[in-house]
Amino acid sequence: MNSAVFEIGKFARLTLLWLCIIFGAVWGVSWSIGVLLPAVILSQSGESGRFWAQLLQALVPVVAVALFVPLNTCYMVLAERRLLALFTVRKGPNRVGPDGAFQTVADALKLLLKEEITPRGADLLMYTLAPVIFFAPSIIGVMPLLAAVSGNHPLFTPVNLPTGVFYILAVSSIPVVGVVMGGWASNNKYSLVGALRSAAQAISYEIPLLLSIITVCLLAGTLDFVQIADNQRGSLLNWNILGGGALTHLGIGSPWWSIAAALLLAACCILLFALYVICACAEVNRTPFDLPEAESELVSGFNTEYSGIKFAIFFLAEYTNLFIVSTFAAVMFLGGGHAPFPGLEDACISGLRGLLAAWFGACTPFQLGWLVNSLVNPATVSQVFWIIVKSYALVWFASLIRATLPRLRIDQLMDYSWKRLVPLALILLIAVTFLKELV
Amino acid sequence: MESLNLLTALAHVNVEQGFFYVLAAIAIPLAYGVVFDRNVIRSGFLLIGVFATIAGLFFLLQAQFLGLSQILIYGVGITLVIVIALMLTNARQETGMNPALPANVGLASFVSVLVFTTIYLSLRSAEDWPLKNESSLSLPPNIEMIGKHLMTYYALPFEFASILLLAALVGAVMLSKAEPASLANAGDEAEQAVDGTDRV
Amino acid sequence: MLGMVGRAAEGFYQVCRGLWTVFKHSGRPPTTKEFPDVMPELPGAFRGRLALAVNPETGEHLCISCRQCERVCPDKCIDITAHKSPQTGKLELIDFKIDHGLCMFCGLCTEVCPTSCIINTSDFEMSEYSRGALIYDLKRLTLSQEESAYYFAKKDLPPPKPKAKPAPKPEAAGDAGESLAQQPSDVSQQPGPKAEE
Amino acid sequence: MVPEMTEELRANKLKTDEMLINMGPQHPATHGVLRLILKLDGELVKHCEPVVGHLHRAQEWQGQNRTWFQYQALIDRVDYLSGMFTSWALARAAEKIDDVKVPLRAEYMRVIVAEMNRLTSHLLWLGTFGIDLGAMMGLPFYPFREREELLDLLEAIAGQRMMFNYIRIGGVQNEAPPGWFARLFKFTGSFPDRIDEYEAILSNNPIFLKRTKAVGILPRKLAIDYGVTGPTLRASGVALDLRKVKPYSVYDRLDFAVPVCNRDGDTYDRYMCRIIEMHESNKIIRQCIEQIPGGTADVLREKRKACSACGKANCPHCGGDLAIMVKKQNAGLRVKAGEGFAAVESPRGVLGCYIISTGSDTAYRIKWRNPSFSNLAVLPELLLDHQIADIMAIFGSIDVILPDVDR
Repeated sequence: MNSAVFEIGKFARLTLLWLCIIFGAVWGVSWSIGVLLPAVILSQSGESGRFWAQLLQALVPVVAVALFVPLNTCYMVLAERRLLALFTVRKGPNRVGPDGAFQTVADALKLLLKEEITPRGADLLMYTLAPVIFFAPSIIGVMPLLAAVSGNHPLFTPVNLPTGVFYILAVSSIPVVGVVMGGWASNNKYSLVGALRSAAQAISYEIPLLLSIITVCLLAGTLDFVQIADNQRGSLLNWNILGGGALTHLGIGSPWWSIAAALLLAACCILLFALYVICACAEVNRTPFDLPEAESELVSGFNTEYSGIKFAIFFLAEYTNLFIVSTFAAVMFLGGGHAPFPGLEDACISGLRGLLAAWFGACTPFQLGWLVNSLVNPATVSQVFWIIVKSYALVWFASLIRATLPRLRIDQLMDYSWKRLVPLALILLIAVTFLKELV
Repeated sequence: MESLNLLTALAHVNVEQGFFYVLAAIAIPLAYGVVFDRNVIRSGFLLIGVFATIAGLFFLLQAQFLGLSQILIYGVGITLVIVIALMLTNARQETGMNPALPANVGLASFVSVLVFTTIYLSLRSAEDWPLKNESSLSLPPNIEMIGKHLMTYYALPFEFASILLLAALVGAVMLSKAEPASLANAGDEAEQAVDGTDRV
Repeated sequence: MLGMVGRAAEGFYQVCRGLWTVFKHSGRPPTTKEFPDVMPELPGAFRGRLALAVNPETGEHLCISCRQCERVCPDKCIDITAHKSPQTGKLELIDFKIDHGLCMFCGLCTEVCPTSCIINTSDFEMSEYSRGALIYDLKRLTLSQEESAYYFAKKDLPPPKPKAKPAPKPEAAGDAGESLAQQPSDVSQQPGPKAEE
Repeated sequence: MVPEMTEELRANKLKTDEMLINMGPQHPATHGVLRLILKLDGELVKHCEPVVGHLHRAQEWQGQNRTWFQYQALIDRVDYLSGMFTSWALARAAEKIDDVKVPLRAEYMRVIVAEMNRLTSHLLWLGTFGIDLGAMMGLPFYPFREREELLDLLEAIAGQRMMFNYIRIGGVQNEAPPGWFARLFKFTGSFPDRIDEYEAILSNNPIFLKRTKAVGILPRKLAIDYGVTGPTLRASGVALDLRKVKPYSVYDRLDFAVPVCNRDGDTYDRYMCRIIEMHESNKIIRQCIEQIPGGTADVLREKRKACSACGKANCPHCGGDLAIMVKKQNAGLRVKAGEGFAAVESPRGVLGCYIISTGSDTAYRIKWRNPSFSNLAVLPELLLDHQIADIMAIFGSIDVILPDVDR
């Protein structure tokens, strides 16, 4: 028993280490090119440097994403492997670095150094383009999430689109083109079948996914990430998964139909969340729906022929997509960066503020205090913390699903989507619209 | 897109124009590729590229919703279906044939020139394209605007479009459900002509 | 409709049950054996690398060159060189070669060995860079006294008779000498079940 | 459902191109080196041709060129997941020709190790079946954990984990080491709970049910026509289990049930059959440990210490039962002239061995009846009009070991 606890402790330690690396690096870099460097430029060259300062600031989201995506993938792959090891009573990778913390870095390096093989008869242009097309959306898809994750921090406000939700949905539909392209271009029948499956799957699961997201948007009344997250401020009861505040409006004297409607709305929203999780799993090809690369049937599906850096890119994009989908769910359903209990968030913020004051407040001159303040904003830190907890919890849940469930067959998959999920999504859409008015 | 705005404001140069030419420079070769590539599936993929660049043009015009819909529906959904349909047909037979008979070429070029001229003339006739100045469209939350217009001013075309789509769906179902006997026979002959090739 | 909802609920419950069962396992100690750090506890019967034991007490070689193992080996991976000593007229072992690249570790040679000389040790890490290095000669095969004592104890073998060597030797040597003619019928003096002519 | 869809497609003459796919010999899910030439219509299998022989090692021919003693060591490799059974079939055939009466204790030992081996085989099958169905990570490891314990036990008694070379003509190779029976008994106590855990993950999982129910239906008559045996046959409703039908060894003294489904078996029935069989094997092992003459090895050792003259065949103190082999074997082992056939119920079905002996130290002719070969033969019939994904489910469910097919 002790050794099991020990293993869980190791996993927690790894997670902590990697989160520090990821967010430390991203935050440090974005702060230095978004705040520090512009400040230096402005103080040096005055008005003429304004253009460069603003250009640098505008570049912050890009750099942040470019840093975040590979680092995050490194952690996610490692976490998945360690978690799967935990679930399957093994130990997982524990050789490279402390407790195997840098196993994925080593793996990535290995993949980069491997020979790239182009199969004979492959369409070289398409074959090369496919990983790019697969990967690009996951990079640009992360961007609007940055604003939501950081609590609309000034540095990331430029990427907070008023149509953020729609943007992500549109962008997340692109990778399937890469899959079909790669599958067709690699001149391998397994790849081709995988690609065709992927296309069919993506097209069918996009519909219930869209419908479920639209329902949430209706509930929230906006397509803006930051606003959706802000609407769920307060407590657990305000989260969209429980009807977006329908339960909090109830008082002692509410009429019975209002109470019933609120409870029903909450139930509908929980179903909606389940629907979203299922469709998201299908959208990012996670286990019960990992038909495009069904290993036991199609060798490795659409990426059978890929090797080296191209395969690495597929891999990177797949995990980034998983992260996007999880964060999306955290923002849409699980209250974004807000704590589940009312007091908790304030406690977090004031605690952090006290800590900062204790460390830097007393002994620093004004300039340094300003820097620190702009570096660590307690509200932002708390926001980032909660949203990260939620999205990684969802990622871990995906690992649990992967450890348990077998794979559906393609016709069952389509059946399930068109005959079960789409009607359910439509019913929920109508139900939520009506119930929302009733409450 | 807002960051793009920011850059525009900063640079004091017409970035939009630059981007327009870049996108056009990508789109036109891709479009030529769609027409001239001998590999049908490949030209299908190129079509996706064309749609994507056109979506980029929409973004330049501050029509976010249109651009995103373009990607979502045309770029991915419809074209992918086309590509898959092409994959299921016998591509080798297509590439084996020689469509470039002089008569075909003449007819095709005649039709294309005709179509191009028509479109060009119709575009020319409108002297001022009031895209940038129409404030209602250039406002950032233009989805709301589009929704309102669709439900009020353009309600009738919207309904027509939906009926058309419905009809298309029903037609597709009917087509795949039962083929007339004559068509089925024609299909038989076509199959006999095709060798049993295993390469798609 | 109601049935469908019921089935969906049932399916959901079963999926959750499976997920919970898997999740429970995260609290169980891992079964991984970290091999190079933690050596496995191998049973006495384990058939690893072949080796020649010596008498744990006196240190003299136990092999009597009877060639039983050489004959029984299905892979023919054992090669014994012996000659008749001119002084005593007994067989003397010159070299004993086992090609471990060919050996399939069936353990038959250890079963037929009359003096428990050839044994399967618990050693299984024997990778080499060349096939030639897998051919072990007499020197590499012979165990030290301590190792022999360890394996005799571990495998629960009858301890070799210390100075009874001259007594069985003429008999065994004679047996081996005849068997050099490769007549299987010679060996059948230790008959299998109902061996008959 | 799939078949109706194809009917409809055929009736409507919707044209699609057929695709020829070579599944294997190097494919992650063909369990070795089977090659399936598949003609696909979309994802539907229209024609399937298994190509076997990639692993042919002339095991029958080798029997004619190796002495009996040597051949016993080789024959484990035919069905590498259940080596005990191939050894046992060979031993029984040879014993039949030779009129050897195997000591009772040895018979019990044989049943114990064979049932353990059946468990390891079924456990491995369960894990790989999970992989075939796409449960890539979780399920495969749990059965392997239990299999590991069993293999450790088998290693302790036989010396190796897969190539046991333990069951010999005339008995078994050696006595169990001290504490072995206690360990085994402890394992059998906790094992049913473990099986329940696998069932909690799979048996009622809606996805699993969808993937297996009404997939790959093997009608009773077809199964009999093709000579399918083992759990695959019993899942189709034929109660053929040599342990029950023609009890050999000591199976007639043991109380166990043979799971038989009373309908045309689908993939799920075959799965269920094996799961129940694991329970039954567990029961058999427990009974054997309780019934074994002379008691467990530790008890036996004490007895032998007390009785100084137990070298005799009929010792009055410890009884003749305690012998584990008729006679110590050696290179000159011979079998009487004659011919004989003996079969055992291996995890995959009826495993038979036919021997012609001329009385020398090698066999004149050896012929094996391998269950996997016959079971594989029915695969094309089962796969027809199923999807690519079902190939793996069906192929996994009939549990074929390729070396057993090719010998």
